[in-house]
Amino acid sequence: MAVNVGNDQLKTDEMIINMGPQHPATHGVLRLLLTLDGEMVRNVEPVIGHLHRAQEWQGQNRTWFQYQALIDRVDYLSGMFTSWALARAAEHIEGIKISPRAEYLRVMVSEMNRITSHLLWLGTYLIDLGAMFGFPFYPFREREKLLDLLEAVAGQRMMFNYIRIGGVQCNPPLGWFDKLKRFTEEFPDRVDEYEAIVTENPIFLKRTKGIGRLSKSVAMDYGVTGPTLRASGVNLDLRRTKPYSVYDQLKFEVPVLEGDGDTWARYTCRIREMRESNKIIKQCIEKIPGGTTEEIRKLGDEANKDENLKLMAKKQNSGLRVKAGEGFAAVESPRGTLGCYIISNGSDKAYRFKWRNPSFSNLSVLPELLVGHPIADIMAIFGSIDVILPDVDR
Amino acid sequence: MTVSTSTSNKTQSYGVQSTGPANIVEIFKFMRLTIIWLSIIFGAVWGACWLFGVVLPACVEGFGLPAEISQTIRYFVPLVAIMVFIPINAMFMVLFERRALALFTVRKGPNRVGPDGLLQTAADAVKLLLKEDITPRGADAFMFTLAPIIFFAPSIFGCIPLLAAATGDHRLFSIANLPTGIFYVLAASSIPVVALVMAGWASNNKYSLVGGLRAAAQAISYEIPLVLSLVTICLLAGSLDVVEIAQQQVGGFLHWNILGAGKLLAVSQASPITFVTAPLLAICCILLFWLYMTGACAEINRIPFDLPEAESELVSGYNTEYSGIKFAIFFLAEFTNLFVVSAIATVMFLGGGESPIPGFLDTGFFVSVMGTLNSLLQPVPALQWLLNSLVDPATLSCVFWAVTKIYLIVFFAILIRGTLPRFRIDQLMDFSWKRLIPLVLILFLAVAYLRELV
Amino acid sequence: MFGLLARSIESLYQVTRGLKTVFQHSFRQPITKEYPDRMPDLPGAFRGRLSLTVNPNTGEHLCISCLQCERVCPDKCIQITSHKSPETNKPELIEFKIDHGLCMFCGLCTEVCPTTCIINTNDFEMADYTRESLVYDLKKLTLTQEESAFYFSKKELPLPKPKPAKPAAAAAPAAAKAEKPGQPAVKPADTAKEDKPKEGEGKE
Amino acid sequence: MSETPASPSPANPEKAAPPTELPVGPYGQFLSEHGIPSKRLPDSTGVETIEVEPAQLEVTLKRLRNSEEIALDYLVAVSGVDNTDTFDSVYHLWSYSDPNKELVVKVRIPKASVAAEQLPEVPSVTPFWSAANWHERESYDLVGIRYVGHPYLRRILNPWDWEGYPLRRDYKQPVDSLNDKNPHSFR
Repeated sequence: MAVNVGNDQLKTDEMIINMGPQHPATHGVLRLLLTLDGEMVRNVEPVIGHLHRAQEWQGQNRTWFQYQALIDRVDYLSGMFTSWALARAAEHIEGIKISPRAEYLRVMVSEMNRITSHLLWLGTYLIDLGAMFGFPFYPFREREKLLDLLEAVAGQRMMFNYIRIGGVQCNPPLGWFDKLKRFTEEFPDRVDEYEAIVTENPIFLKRTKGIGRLSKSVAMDYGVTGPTLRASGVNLDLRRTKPYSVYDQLKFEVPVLEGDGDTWARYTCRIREMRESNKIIKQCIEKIPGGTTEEIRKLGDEANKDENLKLMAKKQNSGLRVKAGEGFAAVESPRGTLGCYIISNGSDKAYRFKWRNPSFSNLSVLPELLVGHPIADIMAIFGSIDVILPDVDR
Repeated sequence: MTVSTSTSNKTQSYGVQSTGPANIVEIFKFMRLTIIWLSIIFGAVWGACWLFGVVLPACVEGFGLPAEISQTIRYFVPLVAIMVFIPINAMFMVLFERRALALFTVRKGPNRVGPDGLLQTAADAVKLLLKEDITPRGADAFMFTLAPIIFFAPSIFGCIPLLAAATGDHRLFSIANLPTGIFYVLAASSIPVVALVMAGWASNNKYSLVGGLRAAAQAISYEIPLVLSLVTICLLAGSLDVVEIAQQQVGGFLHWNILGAGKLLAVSQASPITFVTAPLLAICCILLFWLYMTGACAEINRIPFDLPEAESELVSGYNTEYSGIKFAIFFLAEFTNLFVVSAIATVMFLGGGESPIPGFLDTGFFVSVMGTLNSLLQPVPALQWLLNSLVDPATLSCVFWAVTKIYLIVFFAILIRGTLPRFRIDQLMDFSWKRLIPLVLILFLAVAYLRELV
Repeated sequence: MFGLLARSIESLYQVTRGLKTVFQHSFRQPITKEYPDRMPDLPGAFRGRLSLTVNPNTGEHLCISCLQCERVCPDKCIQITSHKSPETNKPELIEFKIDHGLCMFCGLCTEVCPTTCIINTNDFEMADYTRESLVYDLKKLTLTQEESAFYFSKKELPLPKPKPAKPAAAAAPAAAKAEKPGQPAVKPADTAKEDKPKEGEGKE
Repeated sequence: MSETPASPSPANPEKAAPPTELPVGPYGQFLSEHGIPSKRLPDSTGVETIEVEPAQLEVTLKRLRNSEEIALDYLVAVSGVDNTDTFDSVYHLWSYSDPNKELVVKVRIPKASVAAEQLPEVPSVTPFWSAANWHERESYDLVGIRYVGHPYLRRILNPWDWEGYPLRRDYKQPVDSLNDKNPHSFR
């Protein structure tokens, strides 16, 4: 909703403000070159690259085995997805088939990671809107529990290095499935609590309803993906439309909101997605071949022989090579289509990497959304498209 | 350094934390901390006032100096009380706020400095005072220094008349009572906005400038409903004297202005119209209280109206460039302002220092406590004299209730701070000019009529 | 007018609901982890400081100087100095250095280690005043027998078989030598440093 | 060692493919029906890959995007590739409506045709497809392909005054960036 302040006769000078790269609400190091007329934004130019770490260059100069450990840093809030995109692209070229257990484990940890990412977004978004002191702690509390679980399986809280080319690294430790199950049971109640505080709050509605409308056509023109796109009414969720892994065996809905595509729609879309992810994890716990780690332990050596339970399709070592060829594979990360384009020449290093990061494409639509809004809405809109700056800058 | 392995980690527990029983321990600690701090604050203030208002004049007269001198000294007692009270109280309020927010956000809050974090904000204050005081290049140094002072000064002299009301017109403080006390307080409380604009402009920072201008716009808009709601209460009470308004509300919570100043009790068969008008008046007064709190929240820039310092938009608004002692003064004044508006609400709406239920912890109770203490101290006459000279049961009960109410309002403000997001500037203006001001004008007229009809 | 009233009441109700939810949280148990007072219980898979284990039963050093970890390390933060033992004709460890300032704790070295010698411990408190002191040498890296036993059980690693008697005897003096960072230990290190990049280039 | 630029790899990924002419795929068929010549390249893991001339790029993408039956309206990524003897600009096209449609369009500029101190030139698709905007800037920044007609072609990830194109095979890393301050570091 563009706010009309205005007496046209009143002549005012424009003011240029560099918002960021050091600003509490630019989520890291985005720099927005704003031209303001009073409080109204007249022009925006996003300046990115402050966090450029040459991830693609590093991929071309490290062996496959080494690079796997590095790519969790591309999008640090959803490291599982970057690993998964790389693994899928390489497996595509190599033609590896992953065992069902490994696929289920991948889906579980990724959905957990999706919830953590959305929870962090929820907390920081409310900070962006000014509810700084109470609410943001609640999502972080749940996120902490999930991160503890991810740490137990992968070894670290954010830099997982768990999904590998050819499978996953290891089985979860003992008791992990029970804890995850307990979490999935209590999590919907927690989401209800968030909604009780936020969703219908009149101030929140005023700040988000009708703000930052992103129409279907503009979103498609800019290649926007993820919840941001689905809130604008386009049904594009790779988990459903191009089912990969075992998503076609799981029951879940993809929330697609018809209508405005405003910030409130994006918020609702993410909240509903968290609930769906929770359902997916629940189903995975029931459906996973081989069952919990305890059951696998009971099987003993048989588990290693069974093709369905093998975690790694191929023995991994430092001399991992991928066939010559090129391939593009994408996964649905919390922010949208996370693609990885690989050209391999058969050596132990890739010839060319190209990451198709959802945040990169989503951020490019920002100037379209911001112009004509007051300063306060910059944060409401920018926060709602959920951009992770390392994901943009790589 | 030594290479230590954490072999002590015997248990392997990660993941879902247990949801234990209700959080009695933390709530108890919070209450204990509040009581200890409040005792310290009011002990210190009363001690200073006693020394200055009782002991010193007595000494002066003892030396045979004229009575005018001792009288003049007594005039300064309210000022001494305020000067002692404000810094300690602001320190406590910061801690109070942090601990309360910690409760709401399932944390423990500051609990390291001193027992249970009792001295955390004292340590913070020392740190702030020792920090380097920076004046940015290009800033107007004079204005930059003057702004925090102008911001802070009104909160000192503004709350002097409230002292008389909050202490039940104690003889040491009755000098501070003005016949037009509430207007004086309101006049004083509208000065700080000048300081905010000064701070914003003098900082040579665009964010600060926007913050300062926002502060001006917001303060002007919200002063109108704030003042009109108080004027309506003055109309209802028929007085501008805070002490008188407080004393009119004696006799339980039904007599408080928030419930129509006892008009609910005046319903009678004799005039059946009162069955309609008295509840209507009570509803009007509740709305007025809500209006006042809204306006006050905006006036002192608290969430959801903290636009002038909106952190996620304007970094920190007008105080972006401030550090060290100047920032400390801004910080101090902000919390003092919160205390002052809560005190005004208490005096104007919630019966000042009156007990909500007659006979519950009121003056009579404190008198009996004093009697017991007196009989206990019978063997030591010196102590007995000290006690009787120090403690006045009527004042004690008055202060006790006033402070309880004030801190309940502060607690509520903190709860709001922990829940609500922030308005946008144009919505804020809409809210004031299109909703609050018409409403308060309607209420003004309504109360003026209803008052006559009941 | 009526709609406005209804909306106002609805808004007030929603705000009150939010306030109530927030207030109810004050009766929940706090989730604060008082870290320095209470150490976190970390899972066995946690990737913390790198260390070298010894055989928990016999106390012999498990490193066989195969240089796998040095080769796989993406950050090149491991430096191994070894020489061929004249008696057994097998590589013998002289010095093992890890620059924890460069390490990114990816755990690749622990995966390739054939003898489960190098492991990620649960220790994460490595803050230090200089960068130099983040370079850990063999003495600092090697765990005691008890610590090794603890990690072997916690990480559920298979216990190593004791080596045949002869190399074990040879390893002991090497470890003893490494404990004194004297001149003789440094000189071979320098020569090895010059040799090493050639190997690396050859591989690439 | 990770700093040494990887030895200019001799193996072109396409070299392994059989040199025989590949049959025209469905998308190539569609394009030739509309009078746009295209050349089939070896599939990129099961996805049809075609090469078009730079001059034909704009009309190709417009046709693919706007036609009813093809509707490849989702430009996933634009990647610049420094191949052994060509500079490639690779367009990954998907469809919002039909998830099974995929196509990779490549534009290849032979290195021999690029003069010294000159950048290879590819027509920009940004004027009619905003999704390409930042991807083209990135490709220009890292690989050094000039997208002719781009409204705002300047460096995006690297600083504006950066020299060279980091993802080119002949790129030399400035020594400064390797300067680790710790003299005891192993680097």
